[in-house]
Amino acid sequence: MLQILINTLIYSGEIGIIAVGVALSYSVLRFANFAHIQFAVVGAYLAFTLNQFLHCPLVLAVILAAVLTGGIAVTVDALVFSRLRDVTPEGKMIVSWGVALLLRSTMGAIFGSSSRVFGLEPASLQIGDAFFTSLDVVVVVVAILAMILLHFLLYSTRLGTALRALASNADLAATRGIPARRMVSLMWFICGAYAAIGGSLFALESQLAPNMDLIILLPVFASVTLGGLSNVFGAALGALGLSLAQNLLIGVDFGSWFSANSWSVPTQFRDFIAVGAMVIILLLRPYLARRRRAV
Amino acid sequence: AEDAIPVGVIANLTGTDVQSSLDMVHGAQAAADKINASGGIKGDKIKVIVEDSEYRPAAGIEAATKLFDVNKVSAVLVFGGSSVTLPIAEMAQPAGKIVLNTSASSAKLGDYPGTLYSTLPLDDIVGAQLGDYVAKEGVHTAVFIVPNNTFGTGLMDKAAAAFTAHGGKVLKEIAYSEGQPDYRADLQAVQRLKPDAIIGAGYGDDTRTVFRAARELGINAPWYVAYPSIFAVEDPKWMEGRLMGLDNGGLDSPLAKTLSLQATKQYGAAPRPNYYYAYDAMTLLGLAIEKEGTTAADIKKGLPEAVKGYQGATGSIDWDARGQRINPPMDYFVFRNGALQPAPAP
Amino acid sequence: MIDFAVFSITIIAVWSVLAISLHLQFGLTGLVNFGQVLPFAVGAYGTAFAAAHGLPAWAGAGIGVTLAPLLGLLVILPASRLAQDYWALVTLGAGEIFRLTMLNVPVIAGGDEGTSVYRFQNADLAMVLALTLLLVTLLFARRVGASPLGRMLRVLREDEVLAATLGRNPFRLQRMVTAASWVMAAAAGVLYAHVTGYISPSSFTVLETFVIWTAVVLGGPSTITGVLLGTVIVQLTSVSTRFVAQWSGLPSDLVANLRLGAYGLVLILVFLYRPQGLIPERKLRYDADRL
Amino acid sequence: MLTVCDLSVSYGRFQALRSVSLQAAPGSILGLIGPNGSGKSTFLNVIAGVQAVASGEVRLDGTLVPLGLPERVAAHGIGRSFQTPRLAHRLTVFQNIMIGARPQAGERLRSLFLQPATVRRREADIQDEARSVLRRLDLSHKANDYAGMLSGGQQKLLSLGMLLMGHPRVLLLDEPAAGVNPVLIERQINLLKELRAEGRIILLVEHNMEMVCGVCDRVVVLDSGAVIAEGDPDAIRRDERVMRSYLGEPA
Amino acid sequence: MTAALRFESVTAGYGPITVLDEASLAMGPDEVLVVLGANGSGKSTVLKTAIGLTRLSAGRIMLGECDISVLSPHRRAEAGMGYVPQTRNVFADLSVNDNLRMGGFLHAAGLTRDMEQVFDLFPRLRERRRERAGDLSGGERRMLSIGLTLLLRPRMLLLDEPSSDLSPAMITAVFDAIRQIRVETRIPVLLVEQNLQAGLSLADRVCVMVRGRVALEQAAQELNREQLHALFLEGGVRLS
Ligand SMILES: Nc1ncnc2c1ncn2[C@@H]1O[C@H](COP(=O)(O)OP(=O)(O)OP(=O)(O)O)[C@@H](O)[C@H]1O
Ligand SMILES: Nc1ncnc2c1ncn2[C@@H]1O[C@H](COP(=O)(O)OP(=O)(O)OP(=O)(O)O)[C@@H](O)[C@H]1O
Ligand SMILES: [Mg+2]
Ligand SMILES: [Mg+2]
Repeated sequence: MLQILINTLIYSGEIGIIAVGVALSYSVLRFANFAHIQFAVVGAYLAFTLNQFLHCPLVLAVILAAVLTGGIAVTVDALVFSRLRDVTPEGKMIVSWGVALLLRSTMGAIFGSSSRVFGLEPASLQIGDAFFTSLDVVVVVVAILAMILLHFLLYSTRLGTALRALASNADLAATRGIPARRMVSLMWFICGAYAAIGGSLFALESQLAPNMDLIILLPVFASVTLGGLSNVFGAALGALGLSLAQNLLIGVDFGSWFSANSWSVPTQFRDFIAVGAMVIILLLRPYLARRRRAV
Repeated sequence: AEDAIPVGVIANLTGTDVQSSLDMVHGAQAAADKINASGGIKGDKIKVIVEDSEYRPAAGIEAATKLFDVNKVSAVLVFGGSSVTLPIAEMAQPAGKIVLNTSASSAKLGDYPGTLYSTLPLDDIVGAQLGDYVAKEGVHTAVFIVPNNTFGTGLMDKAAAAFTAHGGKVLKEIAYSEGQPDYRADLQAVQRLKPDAIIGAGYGDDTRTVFRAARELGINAPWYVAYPSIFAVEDPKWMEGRLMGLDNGGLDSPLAKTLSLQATKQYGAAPRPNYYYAYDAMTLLGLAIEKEGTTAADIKKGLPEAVKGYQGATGSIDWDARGQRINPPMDYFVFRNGALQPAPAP
Repeated sequence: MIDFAVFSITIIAVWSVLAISLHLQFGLTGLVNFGQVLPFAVGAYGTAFAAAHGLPAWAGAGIGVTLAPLLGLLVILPASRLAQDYWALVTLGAGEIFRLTMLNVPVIAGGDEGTSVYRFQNADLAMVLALTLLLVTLLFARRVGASPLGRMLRVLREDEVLAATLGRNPFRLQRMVTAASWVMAAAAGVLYAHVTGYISPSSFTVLETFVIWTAVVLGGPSTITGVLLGTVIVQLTSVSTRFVAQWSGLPSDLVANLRLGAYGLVLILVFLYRPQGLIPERKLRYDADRL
Repeated sequence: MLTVCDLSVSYGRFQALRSVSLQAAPGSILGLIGPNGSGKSTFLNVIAGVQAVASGEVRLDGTLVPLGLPERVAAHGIGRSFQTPRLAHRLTVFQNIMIGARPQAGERLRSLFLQPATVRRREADIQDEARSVLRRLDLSHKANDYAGMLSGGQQKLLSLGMLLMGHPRVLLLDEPAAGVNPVLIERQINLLKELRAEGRIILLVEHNMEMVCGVCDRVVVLDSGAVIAEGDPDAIRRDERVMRSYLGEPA
Repeated sequence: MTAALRFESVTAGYGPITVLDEASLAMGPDEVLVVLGANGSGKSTVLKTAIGLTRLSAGRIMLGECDISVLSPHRRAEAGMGYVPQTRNVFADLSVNDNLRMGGFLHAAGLTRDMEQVFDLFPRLRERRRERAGDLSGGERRMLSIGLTLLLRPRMLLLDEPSSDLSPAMITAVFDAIRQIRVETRIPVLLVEQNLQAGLSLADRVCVMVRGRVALEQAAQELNREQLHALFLEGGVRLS
């Protein structure tokens, strides 16, 4: 049981950092940003390059990768999204998929299609009969710190409100003296940086592959949906809930409840939980998508 | 005469497992180069045309259609799982073309006699050998851990059958989805079951993650696997003496050694086994063409003769009536001092 | 060369049907369906199920074509109260669930390995069938698009509440469109299964959905000529990369990556420079002064 | 006869309407006025079925009108124009007008494919009517522009035109004169009088007192969601509470 | 004396569409200029062009001595131009409180005091301060958007139909407030109005737009009702 909880924490930390970025950009830009997932992959590759080829210490490599990916995100915004102001949210969502494909193939072309590993050898730790590693501890701590920082940034500074104001009515915001370009760039930077950190942690824990995006896509979007799409805090909780559900369902030995034979849900049904949770929550929370008031 | 004989190679250049796939292309190319360097086949050079299957049936068929129709090849070498190889065989059969399989191992591939020939043994054969081997090593209880695909489950079924036939007990069969970042959840059950051994199969990237999950969860049972050479070891210290397995043999043949050296020089790393399967496939194809001619019908006639007495990179090749490899030489390995070392047969 | 051309035309026709089905949903009605591969897969798997269980081919086609709209209605159920981006995620998820089910439950149609189905031995016949299906869907979509019904669907695309206060049931219309377009996609799936002769889950990933989207968005989602043009361009690009790799001498894996990137680039550039697609929706002009 | 009984609406703890009841007879114009935020638009929304949270009942000629289902309400012949106009922005003005017409044979698949002649005939009729409505609202020169590109006042007019195309028995008008220029307001007044003569029931929410006094037979005043006064326009103008809360003139 | 705001044969519009056609107009440094005109004659476009929300294709716009034609809207807001739009006039997804906070984005210091003043002017908003602005009634939103602009501490007001959707009492309150502000700070006001009575009660000068051009510019007292009526009709284009 303890093991299940530990696994839950680790997985939700990895997914959560990426998910809060999606929620952040949704709350500001009002569209589901698929490119965000790819930022995570790009960030991980950058960290890998810095660490393995340029021999940066790992921590520095991840921080540099976060900054660089933030820069890439800002560039993507400047080249693409900032010029799409009149496009519908659906349109932007499709464009973000286009950006994701482009980044994906660039990564594939540069780094090849096979996967890579950082080759870290973290120490193994043990509490009772539950096992984890020092790296796991780092992942969880970083995730928690990152989320607290973001929460502070959004809710205790004017920045968050200004970002939401921009999303709600850009023209009006401009005429209130809100410097739209700078604000939105900042948001993209934060998103990119968070994605990169999340992606790097993910890659450190497992491996690095160009198709990593497809692996994290469903759990991340399911978490964000669970949290109510535009709610940063909700996305983090969503990641936790989803991760718990997945680990419980797979980890619990249902067979032993009814008979002597052990039987648990085959692990390949893990993704069903992500999608299933998403669908159920959407059915149960119609007010989430409350229609615009009819005046 | 500078007429070229076109030969198709269908590999997945995008999608999963691109690296092995490229090795396979290199192997085919090496054989073709060798034939061409020695003057070609009756003066005609072999021209290798590579197409992408994206590891998807539809794209594989598109590639095959193009090769058969536009490039007028009589035979294709295919790399890819059975979900790619089977559909290609399916369409080649009525078209009267030849498919040479260099990587898929589903037992179903045996259903296309006269169309599909394999230079590696299929799962039914290797699986049974694996089961026997584990039982003979004195293992009584085991957990299976394989990727959830035809290769994994097919092998698992045959191995489990052989293992239980020798009185072994299968505690659990785990088929994991490929490409997951973390397999802790999958392996938790094993922690509880405490088996004598773990029996497995898998591809490099995933196996590394699986090993890591096992190590982190404190699962210390030894691993008996099929094709250990395609496994990626994560932590050599922990793995020391803990990974054993059997592989298609013959790779220690003098020919394979020369090829390995040559490929290492050319591409910077020793190639994976698919290199040698492709090498053999291409060489056999060349022999068949030399014997009978370039049409598919000629090749079909020529292949069974070509294989007789052939000493390839993967040892001697015996085909049954279906064109599938039987009695393959088997090698046994154990992981020691950071590498796979030959081990005695049980 | 001829056979390959015939094969390519058949495939393009199949994808065109898919594009038209997305045109009905997105271009006209504004439903953002990120799981358009689902009805396609259902059609194909109906066929595969029949083949794997020894049922005749027509039974497979029947299963696929009836099951798809039913599933469509099930999936669209929450849509009656969902904003568009939620629906996009639900359909994306539904498509993935179906694929995962096919992957993990081998009794249906062979799991990961897939299953072979009856393959048209006569490539010309396959092409004629595909073109016929295309023609039928095209005529249907054109009739609907140019009619008062099409006009009301476009209202739905803009503002559902408006349609409701004008006395139309938005949900009923959405259901109708979904059912019709999913039948089309399923029929395309059946045909696709018989053309390729082999069905496995890897043919129905999220990427397939986005290939359809690229085509539709590129050509112009709201016009039929647009989506057809888009499909032809995208599919020809895809086919021609095979030749490009050969002639350019670039490594094939690089070319394959570039193709993927090209799809992405097309999506971006189209939205930047031609947000309505290559062929934008034409304004229907009326003479307001006539008495 | 439109009868509204005990209509209440609340958003959380905030009560937007407190058991409002009123009646309107065919061939009459009922004015609905009140300070900002007093619940006038909410009231119209409830009758039109756009606003779901409600208790109370609405009857038209004795039959119960379903609450919360706009499409069913519209089928009873009740039409609503919105304070902030709702339009199909990417359709032309002419198309917007046309979609107001109801029923349309061409919107059913069956008639579309089986009775094309009927569809064509109905479509021609609708076009003729659309032309005359556009002329009346002075929008003919904008007929082939996208509705999203109209100025604020023009959008208002267009949404009124859409409503007229449906020939509703009951018209719920939400500030039709706001943002409309004085000349066209006069035309609107004439239009409303014509509709009254045809025997329609009109509920008019409006802040333009000239218009309200010019056309309304009776006026109901809302404040904080409750009716505070009711009577003919002149009496309302002199009512002290109305002056205090709404007109803002010293008593 | 230089004008506070001057359009020098300005041609402007939306995308490919041109609406203002070489319009010239000037507003004195301490003046209320009321813009009248039929629906669609281009009144709102004048204001949007002044604040920089349209595409300017020719001519220039002077703020005092300064050419602001190329400045972005937020720079113009920093320069003291306070704009109340006709439509889409609040941040619909934000609460009333957050809306006001954004109104005072440039003047964070003393924001609470300023907000209290807005609430004093519009007590209704105080009651609804936690509500989502998109849920407000039409009139409440108009009040909010006026409040948003006052928080900018403007040195010039550009008001687009501030009276529409408002109750008579509220119109009086708003216009009284504008008068009050003018008494205190003497800032110029550019006002678009359909409510002739209210508009003219404040006006120093009047200009009438007809199809994107300034057809008449006159002191308010000299205005001739008949002439005005005719211009409205002409603005309405082609009457049968
Ligand atoms: N969805 C909602 N959630 C919360 N409050 C709401 C909602 N809709 C309306 N309200 C509140 O109900 C009250 C009545 O609104 P309504 O739009 O009916 O006013 P109104 O009388 O039409 O005012 P106006 O004359 O300004 O248009 C307002 O105070 C408004 O804030
Ligand atoms: N976003 C837009 N895109 C294209 N054309 C527009 C747009 N907004 C307004 N127009 C056109 O510009 C012209 C002038 O519009 P404007 O909004 O300035 O009129 P107005 O005088 O303010 O009218 P009203 O009194 O109705 O508010 C109109 O003909 C309108 O159709
Ligand atoms: Mg109202
Ligand atoms: Mg205006």
